[in-house]
Amino acid sequence: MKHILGKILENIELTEKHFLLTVKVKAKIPDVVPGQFVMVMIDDKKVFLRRPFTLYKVGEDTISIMYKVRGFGTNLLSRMKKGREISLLGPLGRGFALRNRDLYVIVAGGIGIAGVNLLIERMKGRFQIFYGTSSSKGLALIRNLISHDPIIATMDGSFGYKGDIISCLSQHIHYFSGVDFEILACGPKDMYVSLKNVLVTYRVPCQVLWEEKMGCGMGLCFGCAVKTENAEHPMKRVCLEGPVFDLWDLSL
Amino acid sequence: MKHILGKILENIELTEKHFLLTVKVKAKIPDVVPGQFVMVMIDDKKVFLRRPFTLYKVGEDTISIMYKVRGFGTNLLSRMKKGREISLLGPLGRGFALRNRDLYVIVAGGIGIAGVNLLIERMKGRFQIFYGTSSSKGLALIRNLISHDPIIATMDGSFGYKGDIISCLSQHIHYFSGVDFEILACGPKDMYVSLKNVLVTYRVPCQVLWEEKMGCGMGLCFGCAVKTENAEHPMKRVCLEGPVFDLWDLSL
Amino acid sequence: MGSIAIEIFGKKLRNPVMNASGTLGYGREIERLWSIKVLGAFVTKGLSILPCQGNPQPRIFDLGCGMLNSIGLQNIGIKRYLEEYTEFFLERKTPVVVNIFGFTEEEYIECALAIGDNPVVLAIEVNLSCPNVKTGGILFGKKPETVFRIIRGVKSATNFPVIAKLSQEVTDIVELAKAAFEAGADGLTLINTIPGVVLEENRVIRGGLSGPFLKSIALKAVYDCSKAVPIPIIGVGGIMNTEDVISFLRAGAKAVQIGTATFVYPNTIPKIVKELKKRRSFD
Amino acid sequence: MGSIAIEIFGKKLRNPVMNASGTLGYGREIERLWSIKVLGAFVTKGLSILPCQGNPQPRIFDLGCGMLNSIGLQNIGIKRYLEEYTEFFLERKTPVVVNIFGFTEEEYIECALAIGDNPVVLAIEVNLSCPNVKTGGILFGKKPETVFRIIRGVKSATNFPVIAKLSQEVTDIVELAKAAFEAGADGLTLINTIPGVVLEENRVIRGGLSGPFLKSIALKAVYDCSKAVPIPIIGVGGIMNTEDVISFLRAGAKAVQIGTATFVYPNTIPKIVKELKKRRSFD
Ligand SMILES: Cc1cc2nc3c(=O)[nH]c(=O)nc-3n(C[C@H](O)[C@H](O)[C@H](O)COP(=O)(O)OP(=O)(O)OC[C@H]3O[C@@H](n4cnc5c(N)ncnc54)[C@H](O)[C@@H]3O)c2cc1C
Ligand SMILES: Cc1cc2nc3c(=O)[nH]c(=O)nc-3n(C[C@H](O)[C@H](O)[C@H](O)COP(=O)(O)OP(=O)(O)OC[C@H]3O[C@@H](n4cnc5c(N)ncnc54)[C@H](O)[C@@H]3O)c2cc1C
Ligand SMILES: Cc1cc2nc3c(=O)[nH]c(=O)nc-3n(C[C@H](O)[C@H](O)[C@H](O)COP(=O)(O)O)c2cc1C
Ligand SMILES: Cc1cc2nc3c(=O)[nH]c(=O)nc-3n(C[C@H](O)[C@H](O)[C@H](O)COP(=O)(O)O)c2cc1C
Ligand code: FES
Ligand code: FES
Repeated sequence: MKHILGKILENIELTEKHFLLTVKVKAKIPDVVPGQFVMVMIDDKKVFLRRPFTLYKVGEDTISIMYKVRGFGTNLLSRMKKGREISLLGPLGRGFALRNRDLYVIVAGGIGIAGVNLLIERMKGRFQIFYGTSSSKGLALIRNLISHDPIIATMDGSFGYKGDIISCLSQHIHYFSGVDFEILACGPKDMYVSLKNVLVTYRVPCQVLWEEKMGCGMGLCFGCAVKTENAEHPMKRVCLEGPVFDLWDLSL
Repeated sequence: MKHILGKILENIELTEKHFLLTVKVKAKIPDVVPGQFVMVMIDDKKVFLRRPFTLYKVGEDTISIMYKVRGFGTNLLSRMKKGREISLLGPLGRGFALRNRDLYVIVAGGIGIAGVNLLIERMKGRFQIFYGTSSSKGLALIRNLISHDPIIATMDGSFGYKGDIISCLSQHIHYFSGVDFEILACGPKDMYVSLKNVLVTYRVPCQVLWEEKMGCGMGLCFGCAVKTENAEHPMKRVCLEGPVFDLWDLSL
Repeated sequence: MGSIAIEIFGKKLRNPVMNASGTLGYGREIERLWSIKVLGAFVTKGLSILPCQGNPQPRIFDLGCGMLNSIGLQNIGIKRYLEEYTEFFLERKTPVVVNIFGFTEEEYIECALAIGDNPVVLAIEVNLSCPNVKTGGILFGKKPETVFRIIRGVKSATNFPVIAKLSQEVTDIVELAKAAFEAGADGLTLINTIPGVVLEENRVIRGGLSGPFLKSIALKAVYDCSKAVPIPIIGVGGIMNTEDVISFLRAGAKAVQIGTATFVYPNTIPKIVKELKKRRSFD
Repeated sequence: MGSIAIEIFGKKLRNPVMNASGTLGYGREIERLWSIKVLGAFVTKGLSILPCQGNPQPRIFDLGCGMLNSIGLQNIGIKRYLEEYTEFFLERKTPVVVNIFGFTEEEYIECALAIGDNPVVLAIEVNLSCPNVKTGGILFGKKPETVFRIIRGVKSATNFPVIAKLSQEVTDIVELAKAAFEAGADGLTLINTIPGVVLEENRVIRGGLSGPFLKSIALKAVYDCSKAVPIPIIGVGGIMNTEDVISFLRAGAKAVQIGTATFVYPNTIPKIVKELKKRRSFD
């Protein structure tokens, strides 16, 4: 973890609500595990706390995050222009742990793709991407991933499977039976609830990137704590022991 | 009074502590009386209230203020770069009233010159400038006024009269006896106290530009109120009934 | 655009937006930018039976996310004010909430009597955050007993609805709200500035805090008191925009007042009124 | 660079800067950025006799000029904490202020007993802003009597100096400071977060406010209490930089604690300590 100062190189509008921000940094970028995040300072009167974003891409001297405009902070972030100075803190948290499975099934819902992009970039073995989005507009977020033949679901049926990504996955999951596979997922909470329901009978190994509002991102405030199934550690901090958790560890 | 939006055209460093800020504005600039001021928004986390500055110069589509770095707000202002958007509110207050005297004696102490520059620019009849500053460095603030042959005093004697500007004035004042003259002054409070002492025997007519910390600049908060000698109106708001007052009206 | 009129104290107001006492001058000043007709009601500066010169300079401190003021309740006195301004408000058909204070219990009552049956008055707002000279300067609003006595006294001296404006620096604001209600208050205004201190060149200056940082504290007071007493509550404290107004209304306020925001963004009130009108037609 | 060591509770501290309880994790976490040896003393998270899971999510709200938290005092319990961390602080020769709380008066005393004569402890900081389950959740810190009883109880259960950390949401904080002093408190920590409310999607969430907007209120508490009681005061609330620390010391604080600032600017504490050292040599 360190303080990383940089300047905005670009802040590209992908859809009305989604942006890809690239920051050029001066100092050496520490090693990053996919799934780790940075706390971004959004310098404005109306924003006090930093905001967490997964590292989407890490170059020689650049760091990118992909984000969705949700509230105040992301709205202001989306208006920041090239050249503006920006302070990041990271990399933070525990990323995805790869245990040499025969197959990884990567499941992303909407902006959740930002949480697994670096993971996909660095994948060595066999993997299959499932990506769910509300409409074909959401394809703008996975342009770089088309060559990996993702299975795509849209809620309005405007592209691929019609429905949510977990029902789409549940239609495919029997193909993987017998294979030593693990699921790596990133998306909203209700996606994880459905996912758990689908996987529960076989207790398929599954890691999820869990989001919670954060005060500090460094384990200091306990603002991000979630309940677990672990009697010894009934509460875990998303920013320190996560954001990537074993799905079976969390009390959803 | 209106809301004036503009962009910084230049923010020139005159001395280490003094700056000249010029803003280019889009809408029509209302008529200005010398001595009137604007409330400037300094857009930063650490500044909440606007800050008052006298209108130093008003062009076709530009407004200038000259300011001294005193605290947080002016410090941040001094770092604002060309192109930055800025919001002004004005013109505000009552400026200098000219009553066709034979001679006007204009007295400015330090950054007080900012308060009388527009007045000097618009002077029609006879006038004499007295300018006091701590050292010859302060001459950087009156480069544009040299042709008016100002009488200059420096505290350290590095230029002109050695001492404060009021003792300098008191040495000259007898030259004006018999002339229908009025003093127009802008400077710190202790300068006004000395001035009053010098003028008291003859009750020479004198207008001063009085500064007080302001909450609103529009007469709403009573934050800027000063005591007067007027029984009917024992308190007056600097931003509304001032900032230019008859020296004999104020209780110093 | 739909109607955003409200009914309060048996009268209809154009909208639920007022200025906060002491933050819009005597009334005339802002008209260089917008007409006070924009307001649901105009709230006067705190008025006392005798004129009051207020505190020495400096009176204003910028705290970055709000401000501290030590105006000290400067005003020209309630009688002179009503003489000079009644006509002004009549012409503008703008109902007036008269904010009063006193340094003794009797002075509160004298203020109420001085108002008489003035035709522009909507209600009397009783500022209880004033030091009681008889008890060495303890604010009237600190104790349920004094709140009760003052509200009861003002009620008996006027036919106008009486609003108690409570101080927030208390152990339990709900207790004070109940005392005001039991004394016959027709409404509450929550909250006043919060006491704070600034150090300037080793001088310690006391004053009241206002601005955005009050919002969450004021929302709590409004929410808790609105559950406890059945009279309308006027929410004040840190409102900067329409979202904030909606939060106060949701927390249980019937109307709102906007103070410090106007100092920095002088068009806050007309902007909010306009935005409320737009919204109303969608819900 | 001069010395900025202070003496407090009969011990010498490297400097007057501590973290605020609950804002620097359990102690280990920040060491990825700086060593806790930088601190004059480390203040633990609030610890209770039984482990505590705290409140449900969401727990954190950004209010633009500060934040609201509803952590709900989550902690692993005082016994487990001291087992797991005593060694850590011993190694770093960093004195520890143990912040304790309880839901009954007895639980406070049990915490004090659980500390025993632990070698790293400098003092016990008693967080009085905790709801008393026996009185339907009224905070202990609201009444002089309960403050007195709890401090007296903790004092009788320990030989360590006892610091009362007072709640600010009271009618007269000086009265509470006096109650704590009379009960034998060796110091005061002023102030805790201030209760507030946020509305999120129509849910009303209660929590405590922290950050820059507390500063002026905390300075008032420190100033007023330092005039009223002869024990050292530790000032907390909204400190963001060295200027702020100086203000607290001038207002009468002997030491300071820094909380929320670290969340946003994680190097605030080492930066302030460094700057204090530089200044000291000039005065
Ligand atoms: C470890 C981690 C990694 C993340 N990575 C990404 C990413 O790569 N791209 C991306 O777009 N977003 C990511 N997020 C979510 C992102 O942090 C929030 O969207 C952002 O903080 C919202 O800020 P805001 O000021 O716009 O919203 P606010 O005004 O603070 O809130 C708006 C709404 O968003 C919800 N929200 C706010 N913060 C979070 C949060 N941290 N988690 C879940 N919901 C939240 C609020 O409950 C509220 O309903 C991540 C969050 C975490 C914890
Ligand atoms: C009508 C009017 C016109 C002015 N015109 C000019 C001008 O043309 N050029 C210029 O440089 N300054 C002018 N000033 C003063 C200027 O407004 C202050 O210097 C500025 O507000 C300081 O802001 P700050 O945040 O830097 O200082 P702060 O951090 O707010 O204060 C720093 C120090 O300056 C003092 N101070 C702050 N504001 C004022 C004030 N309004 N009047 C007097 N002392 C103050 C404070 O007491 C403090 O000691 C004018 C003031 C008024 C009232
Ligand atoms: C400069 C100033 C003067 C005030 N004067 C009064 C007053 O005379 N009477 C009163 O009841 N409240 C007074 N108040 C308090 C406001 O009416 C309001 O309760 C408080 O400022 C919180 O609202 P805000 O954050 O929107 O400003 C004053 C506030 C300020 C800032
Ligand atoms: C996330 C968080 C957790 C806190 N936990 C505790 C606690 O356990 N015990 C306690 O006495 N105070 C607690 N506090 C209050 C702080 O110690 C401090 O009094 C307050 O935050 C004001 O200081 P600040 O503005 O510097 O943060 C907590 C504050 C925050 C923000
Ligand atoms: S965000 Fe502060 S502990 Fe996780
Ligand atoms: S600054 Fe507000 S009345 Fe003058």
